[in-house]
Amino acid sequence: MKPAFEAGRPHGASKNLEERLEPVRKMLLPCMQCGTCSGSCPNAWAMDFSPRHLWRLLLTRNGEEIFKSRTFVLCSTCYSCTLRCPRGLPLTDAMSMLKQAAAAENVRMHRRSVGFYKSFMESVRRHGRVREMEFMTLYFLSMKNPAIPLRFTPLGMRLMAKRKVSFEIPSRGMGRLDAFFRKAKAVEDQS
Amino acid sequence: MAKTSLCDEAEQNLQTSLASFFKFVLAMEDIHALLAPMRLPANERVMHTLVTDPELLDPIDPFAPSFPMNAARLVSRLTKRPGGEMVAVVLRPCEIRALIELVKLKQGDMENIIIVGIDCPGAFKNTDYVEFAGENPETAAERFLAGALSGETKFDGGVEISAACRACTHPVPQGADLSIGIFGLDSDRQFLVSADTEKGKALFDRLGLSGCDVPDSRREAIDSLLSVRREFQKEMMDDIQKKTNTPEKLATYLSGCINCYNCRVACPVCYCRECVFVTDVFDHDPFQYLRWARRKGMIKMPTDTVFYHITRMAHISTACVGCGQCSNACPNDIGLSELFIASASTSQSAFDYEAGRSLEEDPPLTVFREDEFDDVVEVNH
Amino acid sequence: MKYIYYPGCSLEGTALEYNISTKSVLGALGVKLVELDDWTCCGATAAEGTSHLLSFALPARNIALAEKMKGDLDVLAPCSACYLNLKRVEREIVLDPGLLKKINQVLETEDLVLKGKRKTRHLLDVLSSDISARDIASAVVRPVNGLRIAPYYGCQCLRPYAVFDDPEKPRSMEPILVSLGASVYEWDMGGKCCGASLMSTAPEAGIKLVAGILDAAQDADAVVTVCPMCQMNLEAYQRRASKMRKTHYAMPILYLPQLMGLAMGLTDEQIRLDLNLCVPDGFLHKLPDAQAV
Amino acid sequence: MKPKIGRALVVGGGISGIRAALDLAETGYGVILVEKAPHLGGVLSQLDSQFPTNHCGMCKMLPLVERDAGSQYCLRKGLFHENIDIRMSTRVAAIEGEAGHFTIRLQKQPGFVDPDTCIGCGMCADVCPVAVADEFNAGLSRRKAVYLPVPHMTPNTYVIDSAACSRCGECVDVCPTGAIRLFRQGRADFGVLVVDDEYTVRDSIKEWLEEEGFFVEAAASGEEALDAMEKQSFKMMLLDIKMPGMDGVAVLKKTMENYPEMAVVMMTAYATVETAVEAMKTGAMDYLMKPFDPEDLVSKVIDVYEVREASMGETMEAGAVIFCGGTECYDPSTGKNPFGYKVFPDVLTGLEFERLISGTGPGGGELVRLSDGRPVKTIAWVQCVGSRNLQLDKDYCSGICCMVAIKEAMLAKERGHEDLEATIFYMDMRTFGKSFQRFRERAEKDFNIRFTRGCVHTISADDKTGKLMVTYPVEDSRHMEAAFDMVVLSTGQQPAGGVDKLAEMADFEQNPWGFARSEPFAPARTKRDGIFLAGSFSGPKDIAESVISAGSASLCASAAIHAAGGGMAEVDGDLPEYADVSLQAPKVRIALCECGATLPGGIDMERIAADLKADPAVENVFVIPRLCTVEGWDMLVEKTKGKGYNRLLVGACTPYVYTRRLRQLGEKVMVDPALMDVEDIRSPAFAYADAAAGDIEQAMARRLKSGLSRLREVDPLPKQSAPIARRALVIGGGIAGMTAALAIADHGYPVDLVEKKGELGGNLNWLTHTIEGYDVRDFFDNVRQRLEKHPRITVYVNSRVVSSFGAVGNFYTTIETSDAPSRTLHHGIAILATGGNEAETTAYCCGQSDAVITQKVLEQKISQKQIDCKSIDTVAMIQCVDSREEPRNYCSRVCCTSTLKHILHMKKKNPDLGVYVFYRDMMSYGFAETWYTEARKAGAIFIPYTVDAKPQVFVGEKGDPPVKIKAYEPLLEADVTVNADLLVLATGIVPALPQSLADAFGAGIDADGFFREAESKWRPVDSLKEGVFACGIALSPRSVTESVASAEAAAQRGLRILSKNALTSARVTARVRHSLCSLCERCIDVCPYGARSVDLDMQKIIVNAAMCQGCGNCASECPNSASVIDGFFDGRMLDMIDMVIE
Repeated sequence: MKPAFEAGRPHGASKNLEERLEPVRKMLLPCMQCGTCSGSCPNAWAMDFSPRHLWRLLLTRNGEEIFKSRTFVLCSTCYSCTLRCPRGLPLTDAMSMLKQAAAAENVRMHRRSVGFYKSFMESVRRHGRVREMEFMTLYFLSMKNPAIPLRFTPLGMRLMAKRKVSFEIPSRGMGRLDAFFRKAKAVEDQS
Repeated sequence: MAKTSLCDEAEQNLQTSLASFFKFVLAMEDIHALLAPMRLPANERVMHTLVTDPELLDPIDPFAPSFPMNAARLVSRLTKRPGGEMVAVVLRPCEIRALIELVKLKQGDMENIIIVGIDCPGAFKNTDYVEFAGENPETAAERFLAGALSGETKFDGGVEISAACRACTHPVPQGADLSIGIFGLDSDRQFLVSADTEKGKALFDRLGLSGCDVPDSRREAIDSLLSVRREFQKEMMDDIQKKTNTPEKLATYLSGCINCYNCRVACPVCYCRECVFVTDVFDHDPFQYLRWARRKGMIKMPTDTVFYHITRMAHISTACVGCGQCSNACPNDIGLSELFIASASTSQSAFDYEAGRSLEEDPPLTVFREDEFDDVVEVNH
Repeated sequence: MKYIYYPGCSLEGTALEYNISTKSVLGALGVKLVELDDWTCCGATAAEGTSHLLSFALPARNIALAEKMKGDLDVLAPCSACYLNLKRVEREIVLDPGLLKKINQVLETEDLVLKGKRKTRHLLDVLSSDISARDIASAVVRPVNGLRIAPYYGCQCLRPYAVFDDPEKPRSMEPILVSLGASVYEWDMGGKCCGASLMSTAPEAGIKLVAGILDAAQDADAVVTVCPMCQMNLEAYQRRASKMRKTHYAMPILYLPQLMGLAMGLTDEQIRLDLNLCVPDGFLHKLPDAQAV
Repeated sequence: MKPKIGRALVVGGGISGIRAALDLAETGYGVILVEKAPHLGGVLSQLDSQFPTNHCGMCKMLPLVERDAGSQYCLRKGLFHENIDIRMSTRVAAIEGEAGHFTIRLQKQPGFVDPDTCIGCGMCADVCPVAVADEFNAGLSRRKAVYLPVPHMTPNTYVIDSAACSRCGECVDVCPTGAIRLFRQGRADFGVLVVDDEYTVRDSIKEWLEEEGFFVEAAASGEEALDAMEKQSFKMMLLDIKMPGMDGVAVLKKTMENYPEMAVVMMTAYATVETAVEAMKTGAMDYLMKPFDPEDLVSKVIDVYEVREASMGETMEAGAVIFCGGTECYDPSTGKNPFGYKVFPDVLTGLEFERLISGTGPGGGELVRLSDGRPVKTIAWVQCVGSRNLQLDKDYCSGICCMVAIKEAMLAKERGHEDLEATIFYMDMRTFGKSFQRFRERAEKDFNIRFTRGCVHTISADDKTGKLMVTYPVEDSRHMEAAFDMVVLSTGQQPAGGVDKLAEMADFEQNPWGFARSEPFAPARTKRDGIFLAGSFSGPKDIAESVISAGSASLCASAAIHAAGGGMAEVDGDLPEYADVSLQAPKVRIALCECGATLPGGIDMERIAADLKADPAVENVFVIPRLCTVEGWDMLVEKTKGKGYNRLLVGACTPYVYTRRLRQLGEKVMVDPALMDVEDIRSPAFAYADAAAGDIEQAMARRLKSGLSRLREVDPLPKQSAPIARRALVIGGGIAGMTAALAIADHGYPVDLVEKKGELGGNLNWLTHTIEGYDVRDFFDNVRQRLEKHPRITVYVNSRVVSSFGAVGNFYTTIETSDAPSRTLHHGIAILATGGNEAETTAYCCGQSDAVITQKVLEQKISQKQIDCKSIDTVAMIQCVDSREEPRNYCSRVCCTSTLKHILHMKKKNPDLGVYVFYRDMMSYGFAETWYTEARKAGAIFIPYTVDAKPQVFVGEKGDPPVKIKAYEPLLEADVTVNADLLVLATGIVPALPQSLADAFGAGIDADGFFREAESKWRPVDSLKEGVFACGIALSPRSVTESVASAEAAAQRGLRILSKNALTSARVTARVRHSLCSLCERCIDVCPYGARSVDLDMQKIIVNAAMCQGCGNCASECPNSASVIDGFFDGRMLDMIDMVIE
């Protein structure tokens, strides 16, 4: 079998991603590989690596493998793992940090979820509050995949029928929270 | 591998042949005395005799069906404390086994003895032997072997080999340095000498005996004898079980006991210097007897008879070799050997122990094993 | 009793009926709500997926607004995602003063300062702790006797912060349901995940969770929930779940205040069952009014 | 006996408290043993079986010297020792003063049942209407408000649970001996004054309290109140603060001046709370806020009343204090409770499980599901519940749970359903103690217990089968679900509740994990001189460790008392001289207690008396109406003053109640208490309660006659004693030996210390720091200097023991010193402290390359600065090299901690250093777990391996990395390769105790070459042969601090003996009647204490009476009673049996 890693020489994902992984790795150092996270995760069955396996990859600096997997994308932030982790590790936060890293570095295979979150935030930036229909439209646009919108259409129609959402063409221009978002980015980049 | 030699002197009978052999043995420079059953000059009774002059060995008669006492006790006396001189002792298998038990109990020592074991076809009770020997004690052995080696147990005058002997499954000596074998041979003249221990083999060589193979007939004869004995032993034990399986039946069985303690004196493995039953423990106040009598309205005197036998059973059943001397000694003909052989068989098998089998096995009650008799002890359950 | 009301985006959109019924029921129970002026989105789960700081700054903005208001009022959030985001700020800034500093740097753009003096409360917390089942029972005029209701809590009002209920085996809704006359449907899915945004980002995974919950609720008359995301997932994807499992789910998924409104005799306009996507006739027939007819 | 010079206070009556108390008592100190619960024994009173024997064995702690001073029966039943004053249901309220001279204030909780009068008949519990959960059975069963705290205590007296008791008084009415006082009767004498200006308030309070039986007066103003107090005496006042005229505070001040004993409770409205708080500084006892609930107010008054009337404060002096407060079990129902404890009935804690399978448990020991009563066929144990849990702020390992779980699984296999399956889910199986690894393997191989590595995370119920579904990860990151009938949670240990308060009161510190903090290298010491720690109070410990720590603490306490001028007790003289009656025929006087009128009707004591008189040994019989009263006792004293008899038999109730009092009686009437006895005639009276009076009388007479037989045969000869050499020999000059030598010498006894090498110190010569960062060298220098200066210690270096003979009290040992003639030392005790060394190895290419070294070499290189951590990139470490598999199948306990120590050191020097540790189970027990976490936090990667698939090591050629390690990584399901600059091997410890040395002292050696203790749990530093002890690594692998503890414990064991001028044999010892003896020597074989030998010259069996413990093995082995136990002579035993079955 090919070694999973060879310690003592560089390996892992691109430098940027590795840098982004570092704080997550540091956060999870106390992990003792008990697997409570995997066992508590409602979506572990759909993941290519279990959460425990993912953390092990992270700790052994196998970043490349991590971003090749969909494990962190499948986190539905139910906090079961965080609740149960005997080491008290903020595992849901760690998953989010991986999502953030993927978003920041635009990792291609995760563009669906990244696109989803980004579209949502875009809507928030523009209006202060999310407009669900606008956000969905942005999301479909970001995916550039005509197959995806179809999946939402019947539901969208039903919601519109109940007047719960209204169809809006996304508008460009100054957003309600532009300054807020810019500042957040600036502060975040600083540290 | 044992060394074996067949002694077969055409002109001599077994008796004379044996006498010559033992004279030869006693003539050895490093053997200073011989203890063996001999016909006594006065009345020709066969008793163990300590001989230092080889010329006096003619009346040696180890195969006489007489078993007045278990000679292990005699060997104990000879070896309990250092004696310095080497004695050859002629013993029946049950005597050897009793001796081994006594040595384990520090009541004897093997260092200065050469054990010469003999094949044992059995013996009569003391009174029966006197009857059988009658006017011709010198031919008693010959007459006896003629029948016994062909499987007879009953003899002229209605005398019978003792029950203990008939139930004995150790007719061939174990643990002897030299063994004299007669099973499966021409009993008129032949006997087989074999050496099983280092000590025995050295003597064997110095005696200049020539080697030979053990004849097949011997193995067959022993096997057939054993199968008869085992069957009898089983019947005997079943019978005793039926007769004594309740406290009441046991009391009835032992009701003839008069506290003479002959059985314990005769018993080779009852080694206490003084029996607890003759100490102050059982020296009751007169008030006590009356109190007992009052409690039940009557009480058999002497008291403590069943207790005595049960205590003896508890003390010696792991060491009992089944020699039958207890029955032999009982003035009131209580079948003690049957009872003791049966109880010994049970207790020895419970500890996976066999009295007299080996010097290496510690007496079961001196060995503590945490995991034994869990079901009886029920520790912590 | 008085609270600062933070409805959150969903309650203005897909969860409109939750918004309406919450206000009506609390009103009927004598609770005053003051809606937070100029509130903005809490960031939902999306902010976390993109920017760590934003995921704190967005909810913090709303808390800072609330801090400007008079009185010592708690912030009431009916939406579990909003609740958690606000709660997180409340808890984390205590542990990490550096974070508070950064948040306040961002809040400067809005002329706001976060002090961390407000407590955020979930609607269910307020209903079960402040109001209590006893008071609710006394407001019930048309008990929904005979209805077997499966209480569904979702994740974010329970975890990671165990504030008012057992995060593994929640029970806080049960006394309320009983006070309404309903019987509690025994199941152990009340605190399990509905899939949340996986329904959008990885529907093949999310739909299994939805179907699992619907399966477990099979013998209940309705599922009651306190989270817009859960409600949406369980309600809107029943068709797809049916297709996947080759079955036909038709389970009404009501917001808790909707069921309360029914029992308390509120009007249709105050409850807006018509906004729910799935309220089968069979369920309506079991309601006390229908029984009376 | 002379009053004891020194006295110590032991706080906590669990195993370590009992051990510490006994150690001190045996050494001759007085001990006050205080326990807050109503019974002794701590958690062990609930646990029947202990690993590794799976039996109890607590009795092995019973005193071995001066045995007659204490009880000699099951310690779980109770503890008696002349020198120990036991105070149950008592707390320590204050400790003032300094080491050697502490003033202690004790507070005893109200006792409603008089333990001296209660006869444990249980009639009170039968009528008690209140039932609550029984803590003895871990809540699995119910008990009454009046109850037996532990069913197997002796004497077993009832107590009342004050919180549960409704004070209905039913029990008071039925108690046959009038032992119960609810203090209701006294309420009418307890005057309460209610002072309030509002009529309705004072009137309603008056009414409520009068209903409860109190005497109440009301006053409308302060002036009225003061008047009332002049006229009448009150015990308590309820005083309103805000009153016109003289206000409450003014009244309080006046009252405190004139009646300082008055209990004043202020009554206040919300607005004046602050005043009320102020008032408490003036002397008010408490305050109540208006409006109040009548129940609160009434119970407050009852509390005050009961505390005043029934509880007693007491002030005592003590030279030292030992805290042995133990721990608490983590309660898994608190917090997030992911295992559904108390949700699913079949999820139990370990303690509950042990109660369930106990014969005294709720179901009589039957192993059934609590949910439906069906038999249990599958059980899972879940480890680390409430331990090793950062989320619960428990970053420590409880240390004992792994072994406890294995034991429980074995018990389940033994006692449960025949095809019961047991599975233990664990992360690291911490078998770090002596023999633990083999115990685990026995569980696996002989008991077929399954060990599954994996942390259980979810337990749910399957409604159809009623089973519990347990979900856990398997190593290749898949998840398995398995069904079990029962799940046992191995709950961890946590600091006992109230540690913080005790710490504040006694001024000791707590460590970061909340336990009491001990000083570096001094595990029993706190920062306050004279205050010591024992048992798990300072951190989780198993029994053996607790016993050792108790020994260590008692040593320290003894030293503190000694240093402050309190000497070791001298027990000479002053004993009452009783007349020698050995030549007189037994004449027994009998006293019969009629037990008031409570015996079943128709029993005629005179008839029994007449029956007894028929025995010629009976001198006289008289009847006493009620012995438990003062009058009754006086009557007994009166009636036993006359001459004409030489033995006394008392027929009364529970005999244990009287043991102590008989001694007093003996001194008064000058009859040796050893010739007195009490026979319980009350139990038969009730056992046969339905029978005819005549039959009951006979049953009582039978008991008395049996007692009569016993007494008649008592040997009246005085005890023998033999002088001893009050000097110690310590073999081995490592830290253990040095500590032991100092400890003994500090008590004034000379010590000879023999070291085979040319210098002292042993392993301290190369150790530099502990993992905590304490400096070993400073410590070593300190000890060495003290030792070398000590006037009572003689050090022999380059010396060895050639031979030794003798027995406790008098050993003669010959030692040989290089370049000097050999000499023989005469000493009373011997301590073997021969230590051990790091094992050598050739495994994993060790010796083939400089890049492969052992942990010891690494430590040396680090301390000699031969390693530059910054110049290397990667370090690999392999644990358990040649260890924990045959032939060296034991854990060396210290290696994992040293590994962690070195990792942290190197990571500190070079945070980027890659560290890879290949391990089987990380044995970071106790607080070392924190360092394990720290090592992970520092970035070390831990990779588990199994014995079947050990890592492969390749030593590099030129150009290659110096050493390459290949291994399988189970979590990544792949092989990994570590290219390292350095590979460090943890090879473990091998002992250095030569067989010949052990043989010379009659000590045993175990399969691995370590000292064989008399009993691994209860006598961990003793040899079976009295007077020979061991400590340090000679016992088993241990750290420096642990070695210190064991050395102090061994010294303490030795001091018990050295503190005596002579060793007095106990009354119950073996003797040989030489005239009967056949010299078969079977008795020598069966004597477990090596107390027998054969004198070949004299042809006699010799018994060393000081070593003999009177166990009776020899007597039962001896066929003709040549060997007898004094006091248990055959004739007497037969006679007693005979009397009982009459």
